[in-house]
Amino acid sequence: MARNSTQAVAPPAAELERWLTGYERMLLLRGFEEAMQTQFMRGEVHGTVHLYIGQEAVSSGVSLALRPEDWVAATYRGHGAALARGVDPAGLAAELMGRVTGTCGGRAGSMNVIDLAHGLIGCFGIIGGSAAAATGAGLSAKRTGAVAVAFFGDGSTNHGYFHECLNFAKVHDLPVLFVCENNLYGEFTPMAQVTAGADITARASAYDIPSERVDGNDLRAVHAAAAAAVERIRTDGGPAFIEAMTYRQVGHSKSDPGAYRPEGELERWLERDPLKIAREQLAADGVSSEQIEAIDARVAAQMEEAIEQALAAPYPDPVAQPATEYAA
Amino acid sequence: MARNSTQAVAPPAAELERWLTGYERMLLLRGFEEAMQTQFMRGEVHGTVHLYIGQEAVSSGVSLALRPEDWVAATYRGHGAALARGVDPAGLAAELMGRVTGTCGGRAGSMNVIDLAHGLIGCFGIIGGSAAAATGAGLSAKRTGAVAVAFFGDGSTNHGYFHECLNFAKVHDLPVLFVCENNLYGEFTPMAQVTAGADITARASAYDIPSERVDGNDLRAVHAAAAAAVERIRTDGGPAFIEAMTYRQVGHSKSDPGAYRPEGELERWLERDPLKIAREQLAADGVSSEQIEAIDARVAAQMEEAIEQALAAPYPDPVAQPATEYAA
Amino acid sequence: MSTLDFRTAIRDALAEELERDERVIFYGEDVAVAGGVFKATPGLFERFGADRVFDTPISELALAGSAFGAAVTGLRPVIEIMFGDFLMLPMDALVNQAAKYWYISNEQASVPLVVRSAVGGGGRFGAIHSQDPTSWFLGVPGIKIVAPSTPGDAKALLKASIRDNNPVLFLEHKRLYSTKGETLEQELLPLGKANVVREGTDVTIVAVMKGVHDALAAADLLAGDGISAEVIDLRTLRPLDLDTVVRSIEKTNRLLAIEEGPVLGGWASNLVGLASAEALEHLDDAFALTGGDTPIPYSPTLEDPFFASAERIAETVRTRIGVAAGAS
Amino acid sequence: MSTLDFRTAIRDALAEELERDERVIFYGEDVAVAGGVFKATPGLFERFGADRVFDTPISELALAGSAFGAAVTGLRPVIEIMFGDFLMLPMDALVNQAAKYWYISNEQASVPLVVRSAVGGGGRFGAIHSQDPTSWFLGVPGIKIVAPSTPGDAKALLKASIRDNNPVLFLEHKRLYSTKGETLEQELLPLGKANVVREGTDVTIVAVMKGVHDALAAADLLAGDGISAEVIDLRTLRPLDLDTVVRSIEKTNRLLAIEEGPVLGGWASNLVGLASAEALEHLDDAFALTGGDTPIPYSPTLEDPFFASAERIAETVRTRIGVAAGAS
Ligand SMILES: Cc1ncc(C[n+]2csc(CCOP(=O)(O)OP(=O)(O)O)c2C)c(N)n1
Ligand SMILES: Cc1ncc(C[n+]2csc(CCOP(=O)(O)OP(=O)(O)O)c2C)c(N)n1
Ligand SMILES: [Mg+2]
Ligand SMILES: [Mg+2]
Repeated sequence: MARNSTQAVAPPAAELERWLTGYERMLLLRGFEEAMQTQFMRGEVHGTVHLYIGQEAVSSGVSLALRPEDWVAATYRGHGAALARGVDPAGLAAELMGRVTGTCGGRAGSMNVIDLAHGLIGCFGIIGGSAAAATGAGLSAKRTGAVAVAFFGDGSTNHGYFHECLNFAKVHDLPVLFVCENNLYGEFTPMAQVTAGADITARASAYDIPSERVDGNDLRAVHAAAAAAVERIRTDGGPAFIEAMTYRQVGHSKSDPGAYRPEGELERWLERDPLKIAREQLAADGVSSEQIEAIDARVAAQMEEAIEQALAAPYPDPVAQPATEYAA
Repeated sequence: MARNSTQAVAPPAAELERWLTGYERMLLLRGFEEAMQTQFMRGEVHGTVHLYIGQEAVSSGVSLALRPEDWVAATYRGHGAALARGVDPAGLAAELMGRVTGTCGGRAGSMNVIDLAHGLIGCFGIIGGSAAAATGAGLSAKRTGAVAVAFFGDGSTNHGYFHECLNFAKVHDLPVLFVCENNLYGEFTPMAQVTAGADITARASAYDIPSERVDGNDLRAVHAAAAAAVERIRTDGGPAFIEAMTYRQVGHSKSDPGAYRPEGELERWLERDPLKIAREQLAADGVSSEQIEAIDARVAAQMEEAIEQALAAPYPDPVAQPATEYAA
Repeated sequence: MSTLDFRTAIRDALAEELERDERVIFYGEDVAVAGGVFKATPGLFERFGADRVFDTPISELALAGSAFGAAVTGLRPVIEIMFGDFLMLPMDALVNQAAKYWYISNEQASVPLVVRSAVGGGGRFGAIHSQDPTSWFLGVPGIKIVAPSTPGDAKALLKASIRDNNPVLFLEHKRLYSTKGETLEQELLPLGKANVVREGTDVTIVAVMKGVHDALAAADLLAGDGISAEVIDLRTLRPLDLDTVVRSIEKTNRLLAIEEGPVLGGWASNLVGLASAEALEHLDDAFALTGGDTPIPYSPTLEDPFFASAERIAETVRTRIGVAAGAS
Repeated sequence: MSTLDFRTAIRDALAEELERDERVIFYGEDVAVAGGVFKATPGLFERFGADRVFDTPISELALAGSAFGAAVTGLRPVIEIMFGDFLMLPMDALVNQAAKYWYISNEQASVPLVVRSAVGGGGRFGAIHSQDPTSWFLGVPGIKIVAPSTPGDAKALLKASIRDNNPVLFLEHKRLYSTKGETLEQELLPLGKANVVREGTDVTIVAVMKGVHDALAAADLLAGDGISAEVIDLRTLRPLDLDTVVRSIEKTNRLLAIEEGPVLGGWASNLVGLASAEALEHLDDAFALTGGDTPIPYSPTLEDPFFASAERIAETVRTRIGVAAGAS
């Protein structure tokens, strides 16, 4: 798909700035996941880990449309949403490594990262948890003029949490943007096999929630949809829904047979890698390959430093830092 | 609405037989609920009770389309579905009175009646429970060629049970007929206020489940829709959905402020009382008022006897009939 | 000191906290316009408006999930889950999300959230509207469970629960709604502190909610026999005020814990276990007198003996606990 | 006798029961085509076909609700709820519907239904993928909870669970999946019977699942000190085989119950309570050694001390239980 081969007119500076920022962020997300994959193999990241590789354009594009006071809730596949929101990569890496400098002091781990200072209500290990958290944040946001965003997968749309929260957000007119990252699979099961109707936006429409399906591998398309949805939410109130079509280029988690992919599917999606698309778009905007390489180098250096920092941090000491069951 | 004033040609004998049976059944349902209202006032029926008055055409019409081997799951407002299915009125009355001759020996009470011998999987006190039970019965029914029916209210369509079960039934191609009795309220709250989109059939359609909205106070309309749906289920497999528009002429339960009804609404619906409509239809078919009165008298006598029987029955004795926690 | 009924205590506590702190909101099914099915919350909607007191869809999971999301983003939600029996539906949001947040976020944010719920048997509501949900939640770190026995306690404990920074399950026994009692001097009662409601020397009877009244009635009966029973109202079931119980046992050497829940898995057996572990050397006997080992029956002749009455408590002290007149 | 690993035990038990009784069906999320995320069920789909072994949407409530409906209409469903942490989502269907049916239906139908679930900590899966769900279900009349410790037991207990006519929660500890053990002589083991896995005279240590191995290791350590520990594997947590524990206590006079769950609300404190009530006169000490009072931490340095190790068990026997060498 040679979608970006046409020569567009160079965009205004502010817009180009945004795409450069978006590209850099996507690179950071990709670099982080690749580093975590390595650290998992080395035994520095424990348990299991769900990588976001291939889906970077979704949370990056959405986050570009948000303000600092907005809230985001994500899933166990949430490193991308966290970093896109500005969570410190060194802290996030340290969290995955179980270090005391981790975003949650090593208590949470990959599936449950929380960073309220960056508007990240949390990554939710339970399917549907992000929809609920964002719906509730919508109650708060309604007072402050903020917007709450929920990221979740296609598989989550078959869950009771999804249904109840969309209905709840709509009838209570809550400023919530629901973003379904449709990567075609829930774990190892194809979306269409377990999702009646196989049309996720139709579900949102049945609740009379404005909804749009968008190319989730195209940063600019995602941003456009998110910006429009957020604008509508801020102006008219009530929720909106985006279904971002994307693809997980790696296994579901660290123990994935992978046998479920039809032949050639992965290859086709690699052709449409979101970083590749973004690079082509920047080139079409007249950004030189030197400029792009400079960004690539900067992010690589940043990532290296973050990992180094994380690896140097100590493990938490339960005696020195005793936990309390209750908040005072 | 003078919907039945036109003089129709008399229907074939078998069909007329069905409408007479349907009318008699509706009368029985009405008479039963009125008797329970009286017995509740007298302190013979305990706790609380949710009456079906005004909705009789729905379960009567659906049941006429079923076979003995089919399954039915209903709600805490389930006396109608039970009686329409053939559950013995004396046993049901005794159950509500907590007598040992009750359908469940007095253990269950009004909200939880079960009578498997009549295909009644149960009345479910939890919103959505009927949808789940019927979905599961669909797994069994798929093997035997039977159909499983779930009755539930408009309010239930906002519940996680509803969403998960409809999706589950569709993707697993289960022979389940979902019947939503939309009586415009969930307890004291208007349907449209808590149901995003306010279009319940649109929800079913989003799961690609064939769905139809029908006049739930018209026995014949309900039967026609149910017969068509059941036929389609038996032929093509997979679930179907009916939304029957109806009205609860009495309070939600025995403690209902009733203040939520807009002026004149109840009166308009009383005009469209399902028994009245059925009587007009029979008259239009040429059934004489003597014939109708004979049915009325027969049902009244049957009901009187049932109540007498129930009132005469002893209460269960926990010492003489000890319970077992587990099935052997 | 003025008197107060239980319903008013609940309503006043809510009204005062809604008045005092605008972050407090209150929502649930039929709690606003209709004032609640138990008529505990009339007038709040009119006084505080639809933004702060509102009716929701029948969506327990969204109710609790949104309350969690609202609590961690700055509000202090109070929700009603109509019957305690329904608490398994929102339990994931309460246990996997709300109760864990303080700890796994590394204490970034507390979760000030109250769930009110009507619980308990004796009302002829059958197996699915009569349960005490305590056993499902007792083992959940991070949650508090409050279970008041009098209107005065209920008001001061509900106010304290709303000001508490942790998820609190606030249980209201249905059979107490119509009871009257005195207003307390204190505006607040501390969570996690038991109350010795009657001093005695021969046996310690521990209870909550309606059980406290049964225990006091039993103590009266026992006093007639010359047996002196100390009665402790735990007020809070988690965290547990084991100290007060142990101090009492040191005096009486005998412990009877009574509850409506089950013998295996209930809080009473737990208390016996913890007290034995703590103070075995002081114990001559310890026993849990609990509800039966089946679901709760509907029929009066089955339901009444299912729960421990004052007579059975007294009888258990006399026979099982083996306290004879003038024992100490 | 041949050896068997735990995964194979699970798969073989399922295969044999699927083969033996065509009413048995098995379904869950990713259990069929992919063979389960813990790789416990490969090959069943291929062998028994999509009508009997199938993958479902991510809908735990519909899974359990449908299993209930299927069980009361003639099938014998086995479902997998992937992680025990997710068991609150389907809990209503299990507790309010399945567990109550036998009793409230007046014993019209049993509910032969098994829920398999992977539980327990130590895998670095964090707070929401490491819990033992026992405390949530322990107090539910009508439910059985089975918790095997070895492959041989697992196979015979799972087969017995599938043949049992009640809802059974079958817990598989994640840390046991890769363990090996001997096949049993018996095809089936009775539910509700404990197993004395090591005889001893000084102290009784009671455990389930992985805890049994820790207790045995502790017993080895204690033997080195001349302390003789009896180790009981409960095998089933509900119904509880209190007799076997009491008989042991009569000999050892000391009880230590160990579990991963909480001290307040866990089965271990319950057991101490029930044993104290039953056999106080035989007890010199009784104690529950449990998991910590916070959510389960992710970081290795926090998670490891959260659970009782063999060393801590031995240390607790030496110090807290106060068993000195040659005590008896
Ligand atoms: C309630 C619940 N059920 C099951 C799981 C196990 N699980 C984790 S990820 C996953 C698949 C989710 O698919 P999808 O929503 O499409 O998100 P994706 O992983 O593809 O990003 C499942 C079933 C869970 N975490 N929570
Ligand atoms: C899970 C659950 N939540 C709440 C209730 C309390 N409740 C009983 S009936 C009812 C209203 C149901 O409305 P609808 O589904 O429209 O049925 P209707 O009563 O109108 O027939 C509610 C909220 C319940 N029984 N179960
Ligand atoms: Mg997916
Ligand atoms: Mg209704």
